[in-house]
Amino acid sequence: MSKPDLNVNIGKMKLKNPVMPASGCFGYGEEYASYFDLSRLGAIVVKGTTREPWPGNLPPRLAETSAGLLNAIGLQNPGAVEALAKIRTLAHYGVPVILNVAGHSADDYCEVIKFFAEEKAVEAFELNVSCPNLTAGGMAFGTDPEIVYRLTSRAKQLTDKTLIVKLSPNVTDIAAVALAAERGGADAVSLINTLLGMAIDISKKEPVLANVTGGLSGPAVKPVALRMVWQVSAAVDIPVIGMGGICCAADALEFILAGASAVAIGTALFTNPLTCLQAIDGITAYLEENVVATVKEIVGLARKNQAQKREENQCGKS
Amino acid sequence: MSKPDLNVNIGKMKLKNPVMPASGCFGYGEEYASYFDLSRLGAIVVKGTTREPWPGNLPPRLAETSAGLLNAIGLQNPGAVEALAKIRTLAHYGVPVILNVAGHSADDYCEVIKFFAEEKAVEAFELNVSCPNLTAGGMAFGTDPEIVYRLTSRAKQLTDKTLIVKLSPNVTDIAAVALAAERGGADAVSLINTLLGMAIDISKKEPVLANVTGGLSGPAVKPVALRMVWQVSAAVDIPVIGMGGICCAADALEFILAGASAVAIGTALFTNPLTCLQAIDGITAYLEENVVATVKEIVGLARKNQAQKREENQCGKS
Amino acid sequence: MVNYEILAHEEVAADAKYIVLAGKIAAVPGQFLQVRISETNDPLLRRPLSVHDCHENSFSLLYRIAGRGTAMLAQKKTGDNLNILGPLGKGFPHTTLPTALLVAGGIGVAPLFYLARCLAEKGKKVVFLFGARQAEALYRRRELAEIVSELHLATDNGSTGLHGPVTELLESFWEYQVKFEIYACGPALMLQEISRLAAGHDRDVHVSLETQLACGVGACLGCVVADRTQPGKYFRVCSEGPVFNSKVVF
Amino acid sequence: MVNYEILAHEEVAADAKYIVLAGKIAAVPGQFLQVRISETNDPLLRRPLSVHDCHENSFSLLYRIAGRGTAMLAQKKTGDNLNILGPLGKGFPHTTLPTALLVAGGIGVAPLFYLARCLAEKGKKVVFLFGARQAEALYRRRELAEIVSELHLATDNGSTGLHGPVTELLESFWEYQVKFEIYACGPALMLQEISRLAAGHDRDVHVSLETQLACGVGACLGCVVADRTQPGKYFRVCSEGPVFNSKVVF
Ligand SMILES: Cc1cc2nc3c(=O)[nH]c(=O)nc-3n(C[C@H](O)[C@H](O)[C@H](O)COP(=O)(O)OP(=O)(O)OC[C@H]3O[C@@H](n4cnc5c(N)ncnc54)[C@H](O)[C@@H]3O)c2cc1C
Ligand SMILES: Cc1cc2nc3c(=O)[nH]c(=O)nc-3n(C[C@H](O)[C@H](O)[C@H](O)COP(=O)(O)OP(=O)(O)OC[C@H]3O[C@@H](n4cnc5c(N)ncnc54)[C@H](O)[C@@H]3O)c2cc1C
Ligand SMILES: Cc1cc2nc3c(=O)[nH]c(=O)nc-3n(C[C@H](O)[C@H](O)[C@H](O)COP(=O)(O)O)c2cc1C
Ligand SMILES: Cc1cc2nc3c(=O)[nH]c(=O)nc-3n(C[C@H](O)[C@H](O)[C@H](O)COP(=O)(O)O)c2cc1C
Ligand code: FES
Ligand code: FES
Repeated sequence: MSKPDLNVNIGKMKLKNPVMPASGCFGYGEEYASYFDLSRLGAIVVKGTTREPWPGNLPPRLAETSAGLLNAIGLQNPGAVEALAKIRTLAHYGVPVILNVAGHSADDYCEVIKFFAEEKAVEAFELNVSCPNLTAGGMAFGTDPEIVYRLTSRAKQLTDKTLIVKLSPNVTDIAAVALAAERGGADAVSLINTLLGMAIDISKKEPVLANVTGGLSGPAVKPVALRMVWQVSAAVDIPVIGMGGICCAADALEFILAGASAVAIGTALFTNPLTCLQAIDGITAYLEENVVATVKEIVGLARKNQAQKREENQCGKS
Repeated sequence: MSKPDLNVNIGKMKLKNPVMPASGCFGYGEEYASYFDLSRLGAIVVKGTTREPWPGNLPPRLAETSAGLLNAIGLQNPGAVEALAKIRTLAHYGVPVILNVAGHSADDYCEVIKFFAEEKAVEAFELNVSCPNLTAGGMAFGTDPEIVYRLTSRAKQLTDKTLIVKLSPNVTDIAAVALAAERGGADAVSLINTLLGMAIDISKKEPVLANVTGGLSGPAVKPVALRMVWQVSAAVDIPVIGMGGICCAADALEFILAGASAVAIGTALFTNPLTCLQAIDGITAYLEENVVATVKEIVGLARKNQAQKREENQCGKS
Repeated sequence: MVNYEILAHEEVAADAKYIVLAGKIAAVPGQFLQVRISETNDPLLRRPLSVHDCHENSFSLLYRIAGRGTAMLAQKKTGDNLNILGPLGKGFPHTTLPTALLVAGGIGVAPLFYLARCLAEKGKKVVFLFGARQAEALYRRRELAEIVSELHLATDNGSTGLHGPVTELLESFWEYQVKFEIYACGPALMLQEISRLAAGHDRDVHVSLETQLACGVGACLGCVVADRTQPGKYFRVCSEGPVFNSKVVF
Repeated sequence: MVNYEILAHEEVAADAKYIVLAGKIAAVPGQFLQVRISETNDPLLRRPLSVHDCHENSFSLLYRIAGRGTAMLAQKKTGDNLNILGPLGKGFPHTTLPTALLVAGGIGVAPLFYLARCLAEKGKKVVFLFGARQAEALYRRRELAEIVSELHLATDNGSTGLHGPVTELLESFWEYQVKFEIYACGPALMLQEISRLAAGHDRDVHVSLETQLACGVGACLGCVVADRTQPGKYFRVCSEGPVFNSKVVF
């Protein structure tokens, strides 16, 4: 048998495998370049980037929780000009670069897209409308489907590149937000960003994070992320990039079986920088064991099996 | 110094300490009675109870996750008549019993309240409008402030007992739902119920739970629960009962410092049935170490400290 | 909830270990213990393991390394403590009959070993049918041979005993003249098959079931199996079981 | 990411341990290692520990049991493996001066021990000021005494050396005739005080800082401290530090 085919398409991007690092956990690639061969990645997603440099939040910015991590980085980034220089150095890896786009307002996002629109080094934009450490009028940007729809449509008009909208899990109905992004012209949605959480230092009797609240990531959130990928992939027709707590190939496969066409790995990199590579190898091994020729065949397979089972049960009952 | 005073009031209830088991994790008390002296508890919260017996969901109903537990029990319970018999046997512990009330419709809830309204063995009702394993019109009951407001008002008219509304964390704005409950006449709110999650069995290629999705509880959810207690206790004037992942006194104290007047412990009991007692002892020790006379003094203390710090920073800046 | 010191911890096969703990527990055969694997929150839940044997001042467990929790358990060393909740659940029911037929599949031998010893000590004739994939998974069969009256083996690959499923060993016993009680523990499919065969001969079997547990004491309603005699009713495996009459669960 | 075998693991005080690992690492003094505590997801993050000493075929760590992670580390036994990422960060800068003053507070001795050895081996005069709450927390002071030119001790409770803070020991040195480099590691408040005193004499100090880390390699921007010379700018402790010039961080 020949090696399983791990190719997936996200919008106009052709990825040689469905595994990428998650935004904000991989900088602009430079820090992890000495740990493994970045050319093996399906894509590289860089840090949330704004037009001008952003300082980020006051420290402390991190708190460890049970199987999770709270962060309140506040989108510290060097701004579009310096980011571009860093991204250009990634070109020789031959891996599509996805630019995570951030801002305070719709105009902010559009500025970033305009800046990179003609830039070959960037293949796709991921609109981060879901950073829990920023607020727009009291509530995070990405919680209102209408705002997400409008921002996506505006962004779509500015670029022919692949447009991904990154969804917030801090909502009642994530499928509704995903549908709004799709309607606005998104080529894909990615989820989940972090869950809004906090921690309190009982000896100091105050919040651990200077920002009070932070975003929860890591294995703790995996069940919630997986449920949302399941819901969203049932609702939209565009591809879903799944993430939230993936630590190994088995976790990645749960997301793919739930309906994700590709996956991103964030927090797990901090414990094991090789997680992406191990996930790629593990997915390959799984496809071989299950005699499946292409990873595309198992995208959403758990849903199909579940639907079939339900039908059988229904028949049995009637 | 005399022993710290652990008394708290929730509506008309006077609790001798702020620690209780969480609904659904303690049955009707009988199973844990042989493990410790139930009379030491601040209150006993019994399983979600409906007017008629409910069978619950098909198994498998459980899946373990990283520092968390997914359950899809589906509110299996013996119905009001048998529940009452069980609750009466708890009377001799001299601990207030809180009845967790469940149903498919507003009428269902009202039926249960009417049934127990004159029953001395029950001191309070906790309206479980947040079970993620049940849906009313596609979306869980407790996600719509208006529905919560109406249900609370109706329930309030049926009983003089303390009325608690248990909130769902699967919402964009939990404070809005809490305010709706308060407006409807709730004496307290309790939170969080479980986060909607799922798990997939990659060898069977289907969801682990027969119900597909389940409710996530345990230490994994603590940061989210704590953040919601912080937000809700800032928004409402009624007491907040905090829960979600509490495993020890330090965890319980985080919730109290965030603004909870009392706390409930669920999943941790499965690993350590003595968690409630150890939390009571640990809170007592903490108050002694910090030379605080009553637990009431530290309710929301982290918020006060935080507000003060912010003010100082503001002054420094201007 | 008591800490017990590990007196011995031995490999019985590449994928299974036998652990002896210091202390006295009042367990009947078929009961289980909720074993805490880690003091951290991962894994969060205790792991249920059957009482494998009981002595004056010690007791033992036999477990297969099935996943992460049991793999971590396998790392524990002599002298370490194991935190245990139990004994829990209802054990195998007593029998007034002089003969008992015990059927184990693989690690299903764990609770049946203790049952065999207790029945033998009461002077019953214990016929033990033991099947597994291969000889290595006929865990502790030598120690078992010393306890029981008859030991019949079967393996899927024919490496020891009958080449075939343990259920084939059963066939000759339906014609048996004396009455006997049947107890079984093993994979769900094996139990189902035995129950089906037994039902064909109008017999029932005391089967010990495994489901995913959380509390282990009957409080959470997570571990249930359907009551086949009453639609919409469930049994809690942890507290109403783990031993059930095959007729009510299959 | 490499597994290193534990060759020795000793208590140096009730709350601190010293661990020797087999293997070669190319670390300069002041660099640290990200140590994996558990193979499970709790605790999730690695724990940063400084390189305490380096030999031909081994290296060592010295750590205080500060919480859950270090308490779990303390359970590891000789022969166990420790999974390590690193060496990471920038170490202490070299000095062209012939004399170095090293100031440690409690467990702050961890990275300064290796620095002291390297400086001594280069023929520098190493004056070591070591303060702690009580004598017991002057970890490995006997081994240190064999390396340095001068060792001055101070304890908060007066149980050994000067009765008072280590910063008091500093005072006499400002009048010193020869020029010297200053390196310090210890509690934040101590470092701040030393920096303040040094600034008063127009001197700067190379301080090694501790913050909560996640990635340890500069990718997550979680571990930052403010750059006092540029408002709104931050340094990453893990990759731009952990050693900084006191003037830019205090
Ligand atoms: C009452 C009872 C008594 C038991 N007695 C024994 C015994 O004496 N010896 C023994 O080796 N095993 C026994 N088991 C099974 C044992 O509890 C599981 O093998 C163990 O919990 C698996 O934990 P793990 O972390 O190693 O595997 P996990 O990583 O949790 O899971 C590995 C695999 O086992 C499955 N699994 C997890 N928990 C259970 C469970 N409770 N029951 C069945 N499958 C499960 C998972 O779905 C998965 O497929 C018993 C189970 C019950 C309910
Ligand atoms: C670059 C660097 C080098 C270090 N070198 C050493 C060393 O050689 N020896 C040594 O004993 N310690 C060293 N530390 C500190 C050590 O990393 C922490 O004590 C350890 O991570 C605490 O983990 P824990 O799980 O035991 O405690 P936790 O339970 O995580 O926390 C216990 C207490 O320590 C605090 N804490 C947690 N992590 C850190 C941290 N990274 N820095 C400061 N405080 C923290 C917590 O806020 C809490 O108050 C170093 C830290 C850094 C950043
Ligand atoms: C330290 C940190 C920084 C992050 N920064 C960003 C960011 O800049 N933009 C973004 O869209 N998501 C950001 N995220 C969210 C991650 O990309 C990812 O959605 C989330 O962490 C869940 O995945 P994980 O559990 O694998 O980490 C950040 C997460 C972490 C932990
Ligand atoms: C097995 C199980 C059953 C539950 N049943 C109920 C219930 O009947 N009614 C209810 O309001 N909450 C129920 N809950 C939610 C808990 O009361 C609690 O809100 C939640 O588990 C978070 O707390 P914990 O992390 O301490 O478990 C249940 C939780 C679990 C784990
Ligand atoms: S495991 Fe909780 S009822 Fe059986
Ligand atoms: S710990 Fe991630 S940047 Fe320093």
